[in-house]
Amino acid sequence: MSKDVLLTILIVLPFVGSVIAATFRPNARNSEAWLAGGVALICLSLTAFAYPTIADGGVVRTDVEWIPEFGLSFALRLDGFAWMFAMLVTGIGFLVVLYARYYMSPSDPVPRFFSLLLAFMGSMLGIIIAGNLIILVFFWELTSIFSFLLIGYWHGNAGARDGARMALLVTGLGGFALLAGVILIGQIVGSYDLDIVLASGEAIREHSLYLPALVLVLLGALTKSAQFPFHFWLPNAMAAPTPVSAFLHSATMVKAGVFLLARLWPVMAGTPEWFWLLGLAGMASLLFGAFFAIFQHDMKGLLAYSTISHLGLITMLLSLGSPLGAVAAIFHMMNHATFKASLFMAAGIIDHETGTRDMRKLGGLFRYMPVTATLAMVASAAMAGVPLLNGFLSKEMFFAEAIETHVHSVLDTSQPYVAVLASAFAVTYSLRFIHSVFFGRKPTDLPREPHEPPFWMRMPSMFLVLACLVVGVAPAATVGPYLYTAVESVLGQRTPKFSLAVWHGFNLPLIMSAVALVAGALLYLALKDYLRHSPVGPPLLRHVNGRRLFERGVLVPSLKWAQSAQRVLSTRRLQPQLRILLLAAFAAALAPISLGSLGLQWPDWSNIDAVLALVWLTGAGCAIGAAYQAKYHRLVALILLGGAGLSTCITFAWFSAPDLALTQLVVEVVTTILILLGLRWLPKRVEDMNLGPAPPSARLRRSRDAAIAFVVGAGLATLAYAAMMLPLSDPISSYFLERSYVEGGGRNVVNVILVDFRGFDTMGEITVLAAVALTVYALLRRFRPAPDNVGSPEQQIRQNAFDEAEPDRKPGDTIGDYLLVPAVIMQWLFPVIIVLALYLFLRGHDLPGGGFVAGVALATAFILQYLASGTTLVEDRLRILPVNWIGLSLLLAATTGMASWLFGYPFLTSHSQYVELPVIGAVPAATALFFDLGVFGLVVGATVLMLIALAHQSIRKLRAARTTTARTPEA
Amino acid sequence: MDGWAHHLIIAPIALPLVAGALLAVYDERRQFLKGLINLVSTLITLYIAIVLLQQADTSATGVYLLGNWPAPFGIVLVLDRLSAMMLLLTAVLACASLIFSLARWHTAGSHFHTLFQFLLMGINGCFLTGDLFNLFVFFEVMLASSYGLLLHGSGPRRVQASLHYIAVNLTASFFFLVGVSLIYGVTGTLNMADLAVRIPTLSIENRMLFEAGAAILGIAFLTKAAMWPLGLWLLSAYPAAAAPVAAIFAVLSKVGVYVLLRLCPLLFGTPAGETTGYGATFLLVGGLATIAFGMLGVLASQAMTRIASFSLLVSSGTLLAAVGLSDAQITGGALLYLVSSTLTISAFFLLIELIERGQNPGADVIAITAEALGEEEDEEELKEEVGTRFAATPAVLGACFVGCVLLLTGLPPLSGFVAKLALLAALFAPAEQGATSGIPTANWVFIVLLLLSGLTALLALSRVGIRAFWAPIDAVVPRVLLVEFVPVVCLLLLTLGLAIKGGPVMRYMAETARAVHAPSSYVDAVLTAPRIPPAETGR
Amino acid sequence: MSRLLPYPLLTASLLTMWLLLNGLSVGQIVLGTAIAVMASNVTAALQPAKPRLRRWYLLPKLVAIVVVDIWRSNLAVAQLILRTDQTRRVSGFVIVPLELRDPTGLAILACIVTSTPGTAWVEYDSTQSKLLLHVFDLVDEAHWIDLIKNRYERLLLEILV
Amino acid sequence: MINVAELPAWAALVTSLLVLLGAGFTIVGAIGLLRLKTFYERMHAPTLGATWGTGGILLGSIVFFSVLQSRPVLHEILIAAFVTVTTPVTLMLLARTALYRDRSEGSPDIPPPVSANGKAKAAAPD
Amino acid sequence: MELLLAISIGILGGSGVWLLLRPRTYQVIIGLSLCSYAVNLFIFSMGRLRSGAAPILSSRTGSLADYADPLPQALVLTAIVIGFATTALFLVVLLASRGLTGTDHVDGQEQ
Amino acid sequence: MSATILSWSLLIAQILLGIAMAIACFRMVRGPRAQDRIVALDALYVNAMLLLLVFGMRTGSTLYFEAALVISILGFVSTLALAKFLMRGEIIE
Ligand code: NA
Ligand code: NA
Repeated sequence: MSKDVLLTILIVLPFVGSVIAATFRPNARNSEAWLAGGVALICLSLTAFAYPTIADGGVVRTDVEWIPEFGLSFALRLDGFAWMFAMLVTGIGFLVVLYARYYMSPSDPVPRFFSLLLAFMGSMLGIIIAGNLIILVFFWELTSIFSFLLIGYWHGNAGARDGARMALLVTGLGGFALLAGVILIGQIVGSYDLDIVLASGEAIREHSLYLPALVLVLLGALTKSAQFPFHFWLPNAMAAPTPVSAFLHSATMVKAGVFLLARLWPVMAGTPEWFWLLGLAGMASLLFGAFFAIFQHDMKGLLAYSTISHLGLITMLLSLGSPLGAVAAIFHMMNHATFKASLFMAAGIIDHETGTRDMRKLGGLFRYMPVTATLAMVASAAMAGVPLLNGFLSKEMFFAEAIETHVHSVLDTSQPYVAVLASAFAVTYSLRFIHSVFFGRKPTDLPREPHEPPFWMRMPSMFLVLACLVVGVAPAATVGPYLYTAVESVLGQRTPKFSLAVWHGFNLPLIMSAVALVAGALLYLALKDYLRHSPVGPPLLRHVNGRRLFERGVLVPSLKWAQSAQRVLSTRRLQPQLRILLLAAFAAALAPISLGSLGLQWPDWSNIDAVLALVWLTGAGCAIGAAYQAKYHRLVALILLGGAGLSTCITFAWFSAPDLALTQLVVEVVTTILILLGLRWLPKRVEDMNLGPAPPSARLRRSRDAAIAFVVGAGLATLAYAAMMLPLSDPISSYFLERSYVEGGGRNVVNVILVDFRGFDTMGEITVLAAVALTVYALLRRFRPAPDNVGSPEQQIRQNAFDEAEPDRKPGDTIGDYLLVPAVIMQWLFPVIIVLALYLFLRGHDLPGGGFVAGVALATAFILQYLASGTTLVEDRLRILPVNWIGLSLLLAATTGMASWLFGYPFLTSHSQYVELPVIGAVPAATALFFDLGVFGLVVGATVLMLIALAHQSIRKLRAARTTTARTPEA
Repeated sequence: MDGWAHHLIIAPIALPLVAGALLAVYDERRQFLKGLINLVSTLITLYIAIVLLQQADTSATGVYLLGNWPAPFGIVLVLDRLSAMMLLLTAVLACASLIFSLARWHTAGSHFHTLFQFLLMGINGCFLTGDLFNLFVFFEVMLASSYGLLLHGSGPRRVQASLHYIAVNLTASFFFLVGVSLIYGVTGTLNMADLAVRIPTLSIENRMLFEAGAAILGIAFLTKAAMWPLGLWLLSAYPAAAAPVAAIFAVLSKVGVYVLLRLCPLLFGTPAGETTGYGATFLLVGGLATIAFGMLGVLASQAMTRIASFSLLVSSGTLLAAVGLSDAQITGGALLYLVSSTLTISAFFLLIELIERGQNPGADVIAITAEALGEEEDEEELKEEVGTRFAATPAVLGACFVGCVLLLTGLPPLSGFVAKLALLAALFAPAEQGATSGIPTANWVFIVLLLLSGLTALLALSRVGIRAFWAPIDAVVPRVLLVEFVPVVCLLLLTLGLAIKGGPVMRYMAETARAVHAPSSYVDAVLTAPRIPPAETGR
Repeated sequence: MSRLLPYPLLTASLLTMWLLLNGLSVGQIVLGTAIAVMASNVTAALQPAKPRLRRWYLLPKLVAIVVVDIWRSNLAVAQLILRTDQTRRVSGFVIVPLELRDPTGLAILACIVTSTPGTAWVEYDSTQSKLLLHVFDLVDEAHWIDLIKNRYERLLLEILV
Repeated sequence: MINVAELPAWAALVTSLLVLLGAGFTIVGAIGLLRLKTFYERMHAPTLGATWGTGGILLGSIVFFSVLQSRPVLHEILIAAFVTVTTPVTLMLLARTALYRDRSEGSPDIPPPVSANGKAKAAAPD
Repeated sequence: MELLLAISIGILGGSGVWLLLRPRTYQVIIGLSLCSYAVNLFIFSMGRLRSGAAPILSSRTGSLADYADPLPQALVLTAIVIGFATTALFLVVLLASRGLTGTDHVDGQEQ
Repeated sequence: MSATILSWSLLIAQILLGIAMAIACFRMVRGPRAQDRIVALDALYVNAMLLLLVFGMRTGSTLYFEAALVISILGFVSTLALAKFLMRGEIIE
């Protein structure tokens, strides 16, 4: 098997396993474990198999092109450092799977668990063997997501939900920052490829964008590794199932941060920025993590703070910028993973067997589970840095580096003291972990009777403890070469000489260790009794609760503040929205005009036609009157609107647009009827005469709106005037005048534009009409009148009451007499208007008229009959089926357009010629006429449909009573 | 392009028109037939869109002279990579939301299918047309059908939202008309390519008026593109819409962006003389403000539909800011982001309905039928309690939700990550090669907002997601039909496909962006398109 | 024939209208006839009351009388309007009992009365067949009743049925 | 205005006269609308414009275009016919409406319903 | 003449805008109608003003010297139709809103 | 001479009609009752129609005839509907 295929398999296998795992039955614990364990074991073996290649500084690479536009390839790369991590991940992964088989209860939905665990393992492997920074970030983000899902595995528990969310948000923030940082690095270097990046340390450190890149990358790394001040998510993540903690919070998830720091160490370390940022974060994490760990009562809480502390140690080592520091950091990554995973497993076993993890309740468990106790004790000792265990070795290296001077500063000077203090704390919490659980009083009120777990559940922990022991006793012989390979792949030429010996002589680090051990033990003795009953958290800093801080500092404000900001910045009310829109348009129009003068010349007053001025006196009076009256006198406003429309119509005629005048007129009529049909359903509004002067706020609002209305109106007028005063050079319309008759076959150029030159616009326009009519119909089918509009209008009630009261009259006589004469005239006008409509339609191509006007006219003829005789009577006699008019007319128009395809011409190409008919002679025939027929029919259908659908609302109750099956307007 | 293939350009407009007209003729009682016609038409549109995309990618700009009148006199349709891409995006969303609606929504009111086809016609027309006034007409076709679809299902909330939506859009349409006519009144043309040619020759007075017209027009587009504070209408309209309607509406706000993306380089590109780069700063600032506002809104929202709507604002803001930066590389990234975010939000709107159906089973249905039943005996009712309770339903819903979260936050492995990456990479890249000035402040602000918007989405979505999936103790397994899952899953898979096929996709986007920013080939293609020799007329 | 031409007079009028609008030519006659026939057939669906013209030749006489009366009323009312002193004139309502009951006849009468300046058709009661008239310059009630009944109604009764 | 010069003098004078006559009646009607005191009086005023006001202008138009185009241009007759038929419809409906509204408000000087007898008059104003 | 028309456009537009900003739906619909008159006249005015030169050809071809610009007229026709349609729609929606919410306030509730 | 007379007459006629329109507008704005306004609107329609006819003569064009024709036959529909609304509170029953 070639080595690059190996990498692909390594990355793909866990995800494939994950998908398969998800499909198992909910209670398939064994097969899930077999699958997951198998996958982990295969990955472990594959990694091990690659060792010969990377042993002497070699690198295994595979490259699949992904997005060459950004120089992005799916590159995988395995070197010594990555190999070490991959071994840790797959090895501990395998052990965790084994452990989880026994840990998970049969009632847990295990497919989700193992599926997510495998996916997480794959993502972690991805980070480790990514050969491209973007790919690294890619998997980095995936670990955040899967860790979220794993922490929240028992989502019935609120703590799990909150913990998962916190972890996701904090690591997510880091991930976003890291992405930005990595892209920045990519821009500096010109490539995201890890090999190229690692070779460009100089360029990166000296670039002006180094600091932003560094800050962004550190944000990513520190959040992931739960370093101060982003550490608070880790203790809350302990709500995860213990196997998850054992895996994620010892060997993988949190290690990703320090892994990245080590990975980028050669290119980014060594600058003061690096030293200070990382050093401070590391030192704070180291010290406070250890201190807080002492005062935790939850075993996993203690381990979590211990993890923060140990990762702080690693961070601090990396911050130094010295090669030996890096060596110690890498060594401690390995050691911490082993003992911490084992300790988590022990905590899980105790939880599993006793039902609690609270160290205040536990005690004396040694006699129930001596093997587990022994294992935990050894691992704790490694955590405390007791000689002959692996933790001791890396801690000694740390002490040695701490006393070394790197950068002259307070930080550097304080390092040895802090290191000893933190180590003492570590001794204290390790002692507490062991002593309070396994020794002392026998517990009384445990949920379960404790006993040893099954062998295979103990086995993973046993294996890890054995590793701690073996490494601690004979480091050089066991882990030495692998560590060297890892270190060399990171440091390259700068790899220092280091010796992995248990005994380095009687030196300062040894003294520091001894002091820490003694001081830690003494501290524990002093605190022992206090801790048995104290509340959670250290005495003074008890209220410095990361979770509470996060909730009060991030979650609550994010909601509250955002809500109030959002309220200020937006509105659900219509008027402000329209105000903004109008002002925006005004400002937009003003912006360019303010740049210079428009060259407006003073108008020539003699040019004004007195007649048109009178017409517009009328129009303006009507418009302003309508604006004034629309609130209390709706009908008056409507009447005045008619006046304004009429002035508009005359203006069109005046300035050579007879078609527009016609159209404006017929639309005017139909609009009036439409609004009148609607008026019936609006609430009565009576001007309250007793209302005093309007309140100041209302007056202010009105003045503001009046000002907006004024400026918008004035702006519109100015634009219109300015444009009219400028000459229009060479507009495309001269083409239409030239070709309208010759090629379009019509003298009415406007009509030829509508049905031919720009027939496509008309096609869209009638579609609008169709869509609106159908919408109106659909909406009115569900129409529900307001309660005060349900009954007949007041007038009808009074008139019917009068008819009722009179002996010789019957109800309906008043309306009957009222319409007796008009109805006759209106009926006879029906055919007249039909003829008029056809006249307007047929002449449209050559003279004013056309499909639209004709259509509205015909629709008016129908409406007139409804007005004269009422809905019931008309619909008993006429079948109009307006929806069919709409559909078929639209089809006709479209078909006319498509017919030109048959002759090889584009859509809507028209053809016109004179047809010789017997007797009648030459008749102009243009295909555009068919198109116009479609327009005509559609307009009839749409107008009638809208008006009738509205009219039908009045007779709904009646109809419902009769339970007729007739369908609304088609009836 | 000869023979019938040449007419393919107009098919995305003509086909929905014919289908819509046909659908209007059939009675409401023939829902199955109507659904079938609609589905067939939409699938064919999808197929045509794919063919057109290939055509646009391989051959020169396609120009279709309607009525065989030459540009700039007649109306032209123009197919280039950008329009082809938008057509395909629309067709995909249409298929998804239509299939989704066939489970139950299409019977919630009359004429759903007709309006749906008209909406497609309107959107496609907006993407294809090369004429400013024709653009207005198609805007109106799109809007008119969208009014109907927004009202689909009726009910107080939809009606109220529609009232605002219509009022705002009518006002914006006025601006559109004023802008277009002013531009005609100054330049004497409506053809976009012809405008590009005429603008550099304008006199100073004319140019000022032209700019005023363009600015007013811009307000109309920005209202449609939902730039803050012009886009507040979206926040009440979209959450009120029925799920499949909201899903297809996801592309509506992109029409405004599309138009700006098309017109800005065309009218204010480098050869435009004094007007070069007009309004770009405004777009940039407005876009950034929109991101910030959308971000706040996402953070402040408790309801998923509102989160989706605010995400749409974030998406619009991002695109507007990208347009404002007028840089080909950024545009390339923005195009990918456009596609990705639109697919995402569409899928999210569909998904939300399924999720909420589980939280409050039947409530929605009851609300709708109550409206219906309050009135008439001949109202159609929604088929109540549609669907089967699959055991895997919660798991699939959860997985889809996670997918949406990944996309909205820009997390891997879906296309949201790639899109964000593309944008960030372009923003970090120094605009001028060899420039020592580093990254401009605007880019930094943009970058920060981009990252923060992902984070706020994560914050908000994790909140609602946990509440929806993890918190409820007695959650009911919602009744969901397979046809409702299929579109959501397909849309999400599509985003995965976009990520996996990132290379070719990004190449297409980059080519598109290059062409958009160098519109001379567009202009040449339109203005030199030959008309087919007219036959002898009878005169 | 009556199925094709349910209202021959209407059809003829429509054809006249068509020709007035389009001018006289063979083609227009053919087209106009077709349209007029079509329009009157559509109208038939509405089932309007069919007026029976017995002495249709009296129609021109009626038209002549009306035109002249309107002319005279125009002058009279114009004078009244322009007169500076408006208080001298009294206007008021008059009730006119009618024998005419045919809706078409009533419609024609209403048009005549209302078109004539100075008189306005205000209210008609079908049960008692009474008309309420408003008169601009009401000097003598009987004069107006006489005018309506003898000058117009009688002629109309003669023409119709 | 291009064609006006081609018109023979007699026709020009006749047209002028007719048009001014029509416009005169119309403006008098308008003055009536302005000056008269009650609705029922004002209602009579526009009929001046609708009858001989329209008639004068239509006749003027017939003369003008018939002479100008040397052929009978009679389509104005249609307008006359339509106005004669449609204007009364509005006016009589409005008059009846006004009567109803005045009665229901109990305005003075308004005749009782034609058909009303004593009891109903007191009970319902209309 | 241009000034007169411009002022008219301004008055129509201003009245319409004032009504658009009012709280009652009916005011808004009247405002929309007035605005659409203003906008239609605005579009129309972009073809410049010509009296007695309707673009109806009396010979085979014509030119802008003899006829008014037909294009804005065609645009106005389209705009009138679309304006009519949207007015109708807005009316029905406001009626539905009034029916469902019980108020004719644009926001569906009294402020 | 006769041409001058004619064009002056036409102009005067138009001005008179314009004044008539303005008066009608005054009545529409002033009221006092809705019926007054509707009568005025009806008068306004008639005046507008006459104005168009005279305008046609002034420009020697018959193109405005249709607009006048349409006013004469359809203009009353809206005033009729307004009147019926006042009387019945509803225009189509
Ligand atoms: Na009775
Ligand atoms: Na009269």
